[in-house]
Amino acid sequence: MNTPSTGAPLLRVQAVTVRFGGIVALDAVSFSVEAGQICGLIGPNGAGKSTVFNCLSRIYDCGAGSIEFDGRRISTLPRHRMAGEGIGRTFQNLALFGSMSVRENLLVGCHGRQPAGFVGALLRLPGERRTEREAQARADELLRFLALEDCAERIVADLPFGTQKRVELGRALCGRPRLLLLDEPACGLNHEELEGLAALIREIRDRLGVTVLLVEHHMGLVMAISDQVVVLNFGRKIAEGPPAAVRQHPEVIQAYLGGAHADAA
Amino acid sequence: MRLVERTAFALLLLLALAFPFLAEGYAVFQATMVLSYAVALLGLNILTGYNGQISLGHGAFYALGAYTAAILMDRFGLPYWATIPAAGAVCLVAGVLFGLPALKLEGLYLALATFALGVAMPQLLKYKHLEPWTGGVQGLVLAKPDAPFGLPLTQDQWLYLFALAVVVILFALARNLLHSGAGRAIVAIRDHPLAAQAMGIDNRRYKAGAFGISAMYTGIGGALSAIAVQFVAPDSFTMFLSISLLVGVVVGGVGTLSGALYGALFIVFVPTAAEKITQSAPWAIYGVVLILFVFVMPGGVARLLLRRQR
Amino acid sequence: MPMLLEVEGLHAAYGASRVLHGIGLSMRAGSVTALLGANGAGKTTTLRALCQMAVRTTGTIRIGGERADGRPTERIVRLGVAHVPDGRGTFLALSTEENLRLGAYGRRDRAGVAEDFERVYGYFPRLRERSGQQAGTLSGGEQQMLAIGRALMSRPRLLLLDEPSFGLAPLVVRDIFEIMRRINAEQGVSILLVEQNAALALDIADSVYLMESGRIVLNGTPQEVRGNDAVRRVYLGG
Amino acid sequence: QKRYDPGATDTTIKIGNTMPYSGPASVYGTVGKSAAAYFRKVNAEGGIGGRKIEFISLDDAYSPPVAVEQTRKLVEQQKVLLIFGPLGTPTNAATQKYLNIRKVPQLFVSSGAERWGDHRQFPWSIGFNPTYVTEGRIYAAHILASRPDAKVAVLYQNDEFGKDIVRGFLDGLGDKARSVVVAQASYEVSDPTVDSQIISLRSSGADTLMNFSQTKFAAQTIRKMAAIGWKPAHYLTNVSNSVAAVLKPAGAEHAKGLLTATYLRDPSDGRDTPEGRDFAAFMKQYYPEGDPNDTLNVTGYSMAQALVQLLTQAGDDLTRANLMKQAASLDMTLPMLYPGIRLKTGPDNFYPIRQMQLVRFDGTGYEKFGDLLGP
Amino acid sequence: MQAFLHQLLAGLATGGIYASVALALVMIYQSTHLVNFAQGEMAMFSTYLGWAMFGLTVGLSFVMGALVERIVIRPMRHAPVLSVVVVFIALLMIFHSLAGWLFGYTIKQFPSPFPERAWYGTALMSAHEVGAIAITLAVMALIFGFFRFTALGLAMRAAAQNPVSSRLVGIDVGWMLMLGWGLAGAVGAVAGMLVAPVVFLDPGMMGGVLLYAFAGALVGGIDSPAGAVLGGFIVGVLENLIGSYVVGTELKLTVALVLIVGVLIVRPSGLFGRTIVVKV
Ligand SMILES: Nc1ncnc2c1ncn2[C@@H]1O[C@H](COP(=O)(O)OP(=O)(O)OP(=O)(O)O)[C@@H](O)[C@H]1O
Ligand SMILES: Nc1ncnc2c1ncn2[C@@H]1O[C@H](COP(=O)(O)OP(=O)(O)OP(=O)(O)O)[C@@H](O)[C@H]1O
Ligand SMILES: [Mg+2]
Ligand SMILES: [Mg+2]
Repeated sequence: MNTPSTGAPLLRVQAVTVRFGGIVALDAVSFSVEAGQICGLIGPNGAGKSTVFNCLSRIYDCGAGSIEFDGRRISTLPRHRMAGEGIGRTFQNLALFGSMSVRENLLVGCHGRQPAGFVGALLRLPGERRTEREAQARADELLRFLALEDCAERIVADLPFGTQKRVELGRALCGRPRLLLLDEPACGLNHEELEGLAALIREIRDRLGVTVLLVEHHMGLVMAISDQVVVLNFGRKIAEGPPAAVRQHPEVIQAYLGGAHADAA
Repeated sequence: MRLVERTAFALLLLLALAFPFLAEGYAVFQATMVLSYAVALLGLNILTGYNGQISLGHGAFYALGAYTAAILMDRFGLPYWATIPAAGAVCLVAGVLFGLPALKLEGLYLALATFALGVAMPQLLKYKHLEPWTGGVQGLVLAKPDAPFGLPLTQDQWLYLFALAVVVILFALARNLLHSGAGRAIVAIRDHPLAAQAMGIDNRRYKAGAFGISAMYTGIGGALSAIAVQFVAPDSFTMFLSISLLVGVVVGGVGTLSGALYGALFIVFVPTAAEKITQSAPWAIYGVVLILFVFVMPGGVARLLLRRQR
Repeated sequence: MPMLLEVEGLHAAYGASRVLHGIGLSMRAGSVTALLGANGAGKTTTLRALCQMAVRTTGTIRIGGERADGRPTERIVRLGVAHVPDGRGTFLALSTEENLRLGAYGRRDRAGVAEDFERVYGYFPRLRERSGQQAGTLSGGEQQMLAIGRALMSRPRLLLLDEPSFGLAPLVVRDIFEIMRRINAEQGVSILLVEQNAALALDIADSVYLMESGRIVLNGTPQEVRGNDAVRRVYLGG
Repeated sequence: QKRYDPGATDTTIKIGNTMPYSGPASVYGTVGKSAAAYFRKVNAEGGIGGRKIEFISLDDAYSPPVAVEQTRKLVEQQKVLLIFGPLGTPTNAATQKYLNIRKVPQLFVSSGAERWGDHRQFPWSIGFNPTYVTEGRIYAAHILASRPDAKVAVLYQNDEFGKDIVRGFLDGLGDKARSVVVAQASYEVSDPTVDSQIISLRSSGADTLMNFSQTKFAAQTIRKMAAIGWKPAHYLTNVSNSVAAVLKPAGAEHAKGLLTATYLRDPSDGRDTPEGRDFAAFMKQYYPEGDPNDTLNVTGYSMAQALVQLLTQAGDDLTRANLMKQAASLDMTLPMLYPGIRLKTGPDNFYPIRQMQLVRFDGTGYEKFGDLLGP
Repeated sequence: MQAFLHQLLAGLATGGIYASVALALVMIYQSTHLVNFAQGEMAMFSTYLGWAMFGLTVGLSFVMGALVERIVIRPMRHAPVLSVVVVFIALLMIFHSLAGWLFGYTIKQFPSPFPERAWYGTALMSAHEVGAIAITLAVMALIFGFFRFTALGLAMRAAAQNPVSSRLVGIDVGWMLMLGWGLAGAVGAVAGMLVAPVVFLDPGMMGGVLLYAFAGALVGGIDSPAGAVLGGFIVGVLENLIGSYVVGTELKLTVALVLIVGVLIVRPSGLFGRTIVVKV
């Protein structure tokens, strides 16, 4: 189940259109992501990047188009099935469980793969205990991986923004996703922390075998780690390709990067 | 549990066991009522405190549990102990059935829907086509169970001990639930429903489930109270009951297990204490005491005690 | 030049956890000051403390010579302070336009307000397109523009910016820094800037403070700070 | 020779009571307060046989579980000799079995349900006022006698009170019930108004309204009927026939001509009788904050007088058994009982007051017509 | 047909009552984002004040509302919502109990502010009922205009939604909340004086009304004055027609409530309410 079927891309987005009243947030957007890639998704503010994510996690309906994941059409599944299918995500504006500790947040992340039943929980049946042990082990592993051990028992709401972002990442990884959607993970990080993040994302791909779809405005990061970049503008795809090609694309420069984008890096 | 907690818990249990032999019948009866409310509050807390679904009408499930027990005893001659699981089962089903459509409602809207349930329940109990079972406005009078096996206990003592056993079991189950994956899912839904779904939590299922379990607990509380009071009538289950339950949850401590007990003590004893202060406007006193309580302990008694411990 | 902002011995705490330990800051009127520091150093808390928002503080704060500490937030704001808070502080259920109107709360000069509306819409044409939309549904970057626009609507003397480039596309970041430069130069608005993109911040700042764990550890001109190796490594790269 | 059960001593008699001082039936709380005032008067005048009455009246909020709790407190903690004049059907139904098992007298329950007269099953309970069923029968008898072809609409409160009185009424009509009653409508105490019910009843074409509703709703009915110009023959239940508390607020001119059955004098009406003057003086001295025109205060006053008579009869044998024996052998009249009505019990009759007098409201007070009615 | 029409109009008349109380709920919701369950009892208390000293009532009720905010609600500003709800419940008890103690539980007649035989009264609707509806509509228009077109109204809405940001733009949030409570108290007093002549004045006067008003406000949309008024009318009419023609009086409340909840399940923010989308 964990081995991607050969040939076909892991994720294929086809002619997805999303409208809010008069606003066309996505206009027949199509692209695909190969397994094992890090794919950057960039574009000006309001271009529709987060909307793509919301379609992928079924928070929005993707109109006429379709989304295939690992060869299966997922654009009609209920929202809560996406984690089980192997799509994990973080949120642009943080969506943690504020009253819980870091560890508990990660444990909830394990839910996608091992949903818990009421009867088992009430009576503490052996199956339930085993699941719990496994979840705890997974959480411990990720706490170590993300260097969150020190604040494992702290309530997330009190933590600094950067740490909260890492907790979100850990929570998404707990569900053992095959595709990880990261919405602006570099926001609010300084230069040094950025480099750490780049290394971390690479490690997630290489060590955990997770394909990454990355929305980010920090060009330095995107260009450095992406295998492929998709560019949106006003809900339409305007360019796609390897980073080096995309950064030379005149329309991308005009709409997004500006003449000398060096100063943004 | 840490050692301190364990010993404290053991001591408390011992005290609770000794209580009926130290106090007079009336106090034992009151204590039984406290236990029955505690179960009900625990149920409401699972829903409102842990799952974040406000219910202003949980008295309806308390009533349903009480009536289930009463009807089974009175009309079908079931022994009292068998009515407890039956009441739980009936309320579980009713809770899930109510919880499913209520899934679409949040906050105030859910408050209204549950409020409506609380208002409608006494009227349903009076409904003429149900009278053969419910006894209509007259209600049903029940017999109090004797202690079994010829134990030398009064009815009050025995019923108290029985209720205590039920309470201990139900608290243990609730603890299991809340410390499991399902429990975390329930809390996650409260904190951030959308993120919970993104983590693979089926909100519908857990919310309906939480509603069911909550109703089950509250129904069992109702059944215990019916057996203790030996009487059920529509007038026993007015809106005021639902409101008291909510008050109990908040005073005890939203989202805490032990809060149920403190809340139950509050709703049983403070009104009578207020009456002692003045008979002219006892509820004004009650209201003032209530406000002082939430001023001093906005997180409830249980949270205050927890903090002291740390 | 008179001092616009003077801070001495500023301590701040959230409940029991102390975050700032005696900070001193000063800003001349019409200057741009950058505040740098690592994650969790206390930059946000410093800005919050300056307007007594959500933290307990001790120490003195003078704004334009008047004591500001101990005043409630809204009265500090009336001294001419505008704050673009971290997390943007959008009024999610109100429309974009209503958000901007609130920025001008308390202003009586209708003509001036209308002018400022045009100015903000000129800076951020996207906001004009979205003027009737519920602000909570704006994209992250659009909300950031809205937060900056809202702050400008009050015609402040002192602008506190908490990571203004947060979530904005490179072109817009450039525009924003250009806007800051302009309002500073043309209207003499003083700016206290917290920004992770240190290279940009140093470009427009006259003076820089560096924070570490709730303390100011360095204060100097951009040139001096650029010359500091540690700063270069952490904030500028290379 | 003196014999005592708990609660009685040489110097005191402890009497317990529960009342809905709060909750949906708060309006009746004044019954308990007027009774308490009467005991103050008795004590001030030396008590009964030298014993002072200690009257402990607790709030049951009209909630059965609370009533059980309070009653048990009275019996087990306060150790009262008896429970006197507790008000409300559901609350007392809840305590009845307990008190009977404990063999504690539940005297003069202030409720019109029939269960208080069921002396075979509940030998320790006894009621006071005419039952609602009796009252319903009285109206039925009057209709059958005066206008057997009447078309009757019934408005009732959907609780034990309303249902009992309707039951008595339909019983009384017997076979004729089907042809006579053309419409019924009920309301809940929580309903804001009964306007809709009145309109429905009117549109049934009825020429007679049996108004079995409680005070507030009775007043609403009277006013609404006037507003829409509906003028059927109007029978109003005894529960709501207070001139001061119902008819005046509703507009006395609208109430003119309505019929009701009564067993107490209306205080605002009987001011010029010696009994009425006594009552007014009593209210002024012992219960000044109460409304001297409220019939409910007459109820409390009269019940207390009946109890005093009963205790006097019991003499020094203040055992619970003797009290019940005395309760089953009362025969007296009370000052504020409607002239001619007697309070009478026997070993086979636990309904102390069984008669009522039909009266008609003339715009200021009641005038009687016809004979005393009742079994 | 005549009877049906009459029921319909009677429904509108009672609906007007619900609508007037619903407006008080909208007022408090818009300015605090909470629904004050004690609103009805506070209105009842105000009405007693009106009964005791006519004329000043609305002003006094404003002060009473503002004082309650200042003394009881403000210290709770950091407390969880449920605790605040419990404080509302406590307030409800206090006002109810105090009214019973001070004024007694027997019903009192409350004079209608409208002349009994006014030209606009008809055989089907009394002058008071017509007048009450007119006043309710006028209050609705005022509230709508206040929140929609005035800077103060906008500031009040802002303060309710996001107090922290409101302070940052210079809004005195404490003042706004106090004002909101005061205005809600005043609107409640008007409602009370419209309700009392119909249901008679007693401490329990608002018990039933509040439930229907709450339902009406939510059906119409708790953030919309027009919606709340419409909701009040809908509830009044629905309740009457169901009671008279569908299930009879015994179950009318139950069925009406089921229908209302049904509407809300289909339209979760009410008929006129705005759906507030929360984006991630
Ligand atoms: N629920 C909604 N209702 C109305 N408009 C919406 C809604 N959600 C998004 N939009 C609009 O759709 C457009 C795309 O938004 P989206 O959040 O996808 O942008 P984005 O590419 O993620 O931008 P950013 O980089 O600023 O986060 C925006 O202009 C936004 O205003
Ligand atoms: N609401 C809060 N409650 C408790 N602690 C807090 C709160 N907000 C911040 N803190 C703590 O205060 C410290 C300073 O946080 P602050 O947000 O000021 O840092 P910062 O310099 O702005 O960092 P960042 O770059 O992440 O924005 C952190 O350790 C954080 O954990
Ligand atoms: Mg986005
Ligand atoms: Mg910060």
